[in-house]
Amino acid sequence: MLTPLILLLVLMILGAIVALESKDLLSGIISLGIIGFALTIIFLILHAPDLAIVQIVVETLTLVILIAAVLKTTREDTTEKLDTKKVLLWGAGLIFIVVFMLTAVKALRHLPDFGLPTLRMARVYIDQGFSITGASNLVAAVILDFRGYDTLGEATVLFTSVAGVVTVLRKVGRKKS
Amino acid sequence: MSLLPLFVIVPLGAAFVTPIFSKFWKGFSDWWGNLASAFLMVLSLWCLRFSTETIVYYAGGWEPVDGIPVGIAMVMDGLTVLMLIIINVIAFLVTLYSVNFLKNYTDRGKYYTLFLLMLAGLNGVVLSGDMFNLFVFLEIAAIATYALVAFGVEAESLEASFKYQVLGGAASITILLGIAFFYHLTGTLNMADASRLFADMGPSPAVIFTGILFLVGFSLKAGLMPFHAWLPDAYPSAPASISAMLAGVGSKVLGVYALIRIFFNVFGMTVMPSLLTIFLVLGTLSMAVGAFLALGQKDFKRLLAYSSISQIGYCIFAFGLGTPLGILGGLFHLLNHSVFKSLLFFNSGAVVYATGKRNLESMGGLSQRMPVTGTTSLVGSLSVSGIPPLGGFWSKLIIIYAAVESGHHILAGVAILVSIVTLGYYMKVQKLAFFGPLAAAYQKVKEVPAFMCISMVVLALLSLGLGLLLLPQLREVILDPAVKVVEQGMGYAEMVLGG
Amino acid sequence: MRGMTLIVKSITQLMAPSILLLGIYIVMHGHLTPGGGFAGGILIAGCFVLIVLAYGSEEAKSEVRKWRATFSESFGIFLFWFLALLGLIQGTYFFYNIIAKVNTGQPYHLFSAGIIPLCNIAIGIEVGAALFAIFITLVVFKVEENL
Amino acid sequence: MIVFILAILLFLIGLYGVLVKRNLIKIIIGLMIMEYAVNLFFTLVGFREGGTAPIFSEGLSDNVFFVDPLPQALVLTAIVIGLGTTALMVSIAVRIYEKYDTLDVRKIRKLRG
Repeated sequence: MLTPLILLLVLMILGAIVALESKDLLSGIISLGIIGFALTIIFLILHAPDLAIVQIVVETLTLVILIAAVLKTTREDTTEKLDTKKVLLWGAGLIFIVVFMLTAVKALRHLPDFGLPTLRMARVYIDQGFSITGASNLVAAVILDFRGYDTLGEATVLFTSVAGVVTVLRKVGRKKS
Repeated sequence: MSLLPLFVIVPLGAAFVTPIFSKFWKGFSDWWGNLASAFLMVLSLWCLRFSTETIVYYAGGWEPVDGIPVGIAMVMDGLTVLMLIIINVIAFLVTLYSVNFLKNYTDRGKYYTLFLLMLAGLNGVVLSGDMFNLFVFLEIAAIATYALVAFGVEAESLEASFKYQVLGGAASITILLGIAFFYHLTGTLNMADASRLFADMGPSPAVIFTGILFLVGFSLKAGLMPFHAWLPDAYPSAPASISAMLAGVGSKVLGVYALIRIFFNVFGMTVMPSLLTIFLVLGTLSMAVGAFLALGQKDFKRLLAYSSISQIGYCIFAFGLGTPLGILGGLFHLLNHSVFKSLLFFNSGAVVYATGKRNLESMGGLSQRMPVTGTTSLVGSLSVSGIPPLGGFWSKLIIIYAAVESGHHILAGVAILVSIVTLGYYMKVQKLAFFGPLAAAYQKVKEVPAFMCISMVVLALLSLGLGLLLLPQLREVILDPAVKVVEQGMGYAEMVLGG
Repeated sequence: MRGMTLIVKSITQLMAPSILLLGIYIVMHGHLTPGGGFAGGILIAGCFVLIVLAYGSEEAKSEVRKWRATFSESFGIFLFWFLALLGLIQGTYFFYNIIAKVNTGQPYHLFSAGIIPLCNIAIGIEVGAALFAIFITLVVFKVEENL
Repeated sequence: MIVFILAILLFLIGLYGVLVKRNLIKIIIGLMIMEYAVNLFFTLVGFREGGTAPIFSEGLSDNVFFVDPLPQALVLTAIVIGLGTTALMVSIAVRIYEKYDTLDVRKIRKLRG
């Protein structure tokens, strides 16, 4: 159980590095797909089938959108030269990552370990969710009944982003006076 | 109390139908947007009746089970009422201003759709008593703002919008990681419930790490000094009405309000003792550096953007003092800043509308041709620089007095110095743009249309009269309940959950 | 964007209806099995995206199609908003599951769980139309060399 | 513990992409990696050792227990929100390319500072 999880996570990390470092944007995007699909399998391992379904369709659509964008623009990554400023930036970044990691590890030590979460709000959902709402899929019960207000917000986010995309892709925004 | 969800339902519903109707009827979105925001303004003023109470509304009727909240709580207390009034009054004036201002832009329907969504997001954030719900509404407001910043779809507004999105997106994801830690730590998402748990937990490394994630995320949204990179680009590139909304309301609700609510009411001072110092440092830094960067600007709106950083610094600085007087000063300055900064952005929009220019050095003597804009901008400038008896003077006085009282003499000195610098650069604006000889190119410039003038005049009158809020009768209703909410800290849990 | 080869077109003809059907099934059974409005809606959008990709974007350029997507999107989310409002109109709470409180329906059956399946359908319409709208606006958009 | 740390490492790699990369599409990829990492972290938080998927079915034995459904619901929301942000960012990037004819951040600077 833990071993495949770690293997997939390592795959995701490698995929992330390839996605960010490849010179061809298209192969970068394909590597991003690796992360997304690996995430789908992880969701399945973690017993989250709802998430797996959503993740796999969202991932596919995101890839289509990203590829369409790259085909419309350019495939080449911008070239970067190594100079002193860059080395300094790298050094600072490395220090930041180490510090962040150490703080996170220290924080995680004081948190419940993997697989043993504290249930407080969720206790009610698991114990009574089915009998109160009548939905056998508890995730559906949570998103559309207990936390339906959030889901309205979520649908609104999508509506907003469509309105945004349509707005941004108008040919003329400001009339020349 | 079915009043609370109306603040979200009304703008959402109005936004959803706008794209359909504005296709068939060109002028529909104008009056529809104004109608919705006017209704919300009246509703928010009506809520003043309840400002001393704490009203909790559980969406879906999910009352707490065994004292543990299971649904999403909407909470309205004194602080929320104050923020609701700020949001909805400014929003109404912005929609009024937009009626004429949008003449230069295409596609009003989309503008009003996005604006109403942003309004719904901001109201939702303020009313939310649940961490994840706050995040969702924050995202609605943020995404609508990204699109509105790029509304002109010109090269520079697109660039500013992208920059804003990258930093805003990173901030959102950091906040989401913070929520994941928060949930892992407490097992709940309800703020009041979590607050109760944090009180027992004490300052463990896990709590501090969660706090840092929230601090970084919300400071990015507020545009505080080390995290301000997006702000001086986004404000000038947006249409002036949106800059006014963003500077006057957006960054305050998404940044400052969320910071206050989470750190004072949820984490509480006992858990994060060094927090006040962090607030003081961030505040002083933003205050001083923002003002000095503003001094060198030639672009009217860019100058206002840096000035915004500086003024938000004042607010955070005041909260960092931690004394009741400091909190009063901070909240009062928040209110004042919303009014005069929106006014000044409206003025800049009027100048751009009339002349098409933003560069201060190419202007001159505009007061002669645009008396309303000139006079109101003078009022706004004097208020922001803290000249008595305008609103800005009183809030700065309280902040400086509170700093002296709590023994931060050097920082009080810095605040006074920054105030003088502020006066300096606003006088520069007045001199370059509105006084002096009228440039030959502007002989034919006309005063802006009626609706723009009305909203500017209303804001100018407000900034003249805001000092009156310190009168005991008014203070009891508007400012004191809000101060009490911040001051009580973790008493918030009892107020919301009872017992 | 031009259409693809005959092989792709024929396979699309075979696949598209079944994808659409799967999407509708997932939307309808969201409260019983994994899935729901979001997953199903994206699948429905995916079906239309597939058709546009296979047959070329000339088809998608028509204003009517764009308007239809915008309209269904607004309609779907308005429906969801209205379902949320029902409780308030009835005098109870915002987002109150008015049907489930009266009659939960038979567990494990399609008609159960009150307004949850209705919400799923509304979300399905909204999400499907929204993603299709995003896709066609991006596809129709042409980068112009204007420098 | 180790899985949490790996998820946070993934988050940091995404952050590195956002801060260091100079290409608009690469920056978007970086943000998406951060997004994935947080979604993953959240789901890991909700996992319970030995639990099954939170779906009731007829004939479910009594000693079965579920993983936490709440983080799953939240991640579902977060995934959709991420899709919305990505779509908007991509369209702005396409538009910027049209205006500036490049995706290089260093060449896209009409704004000072």
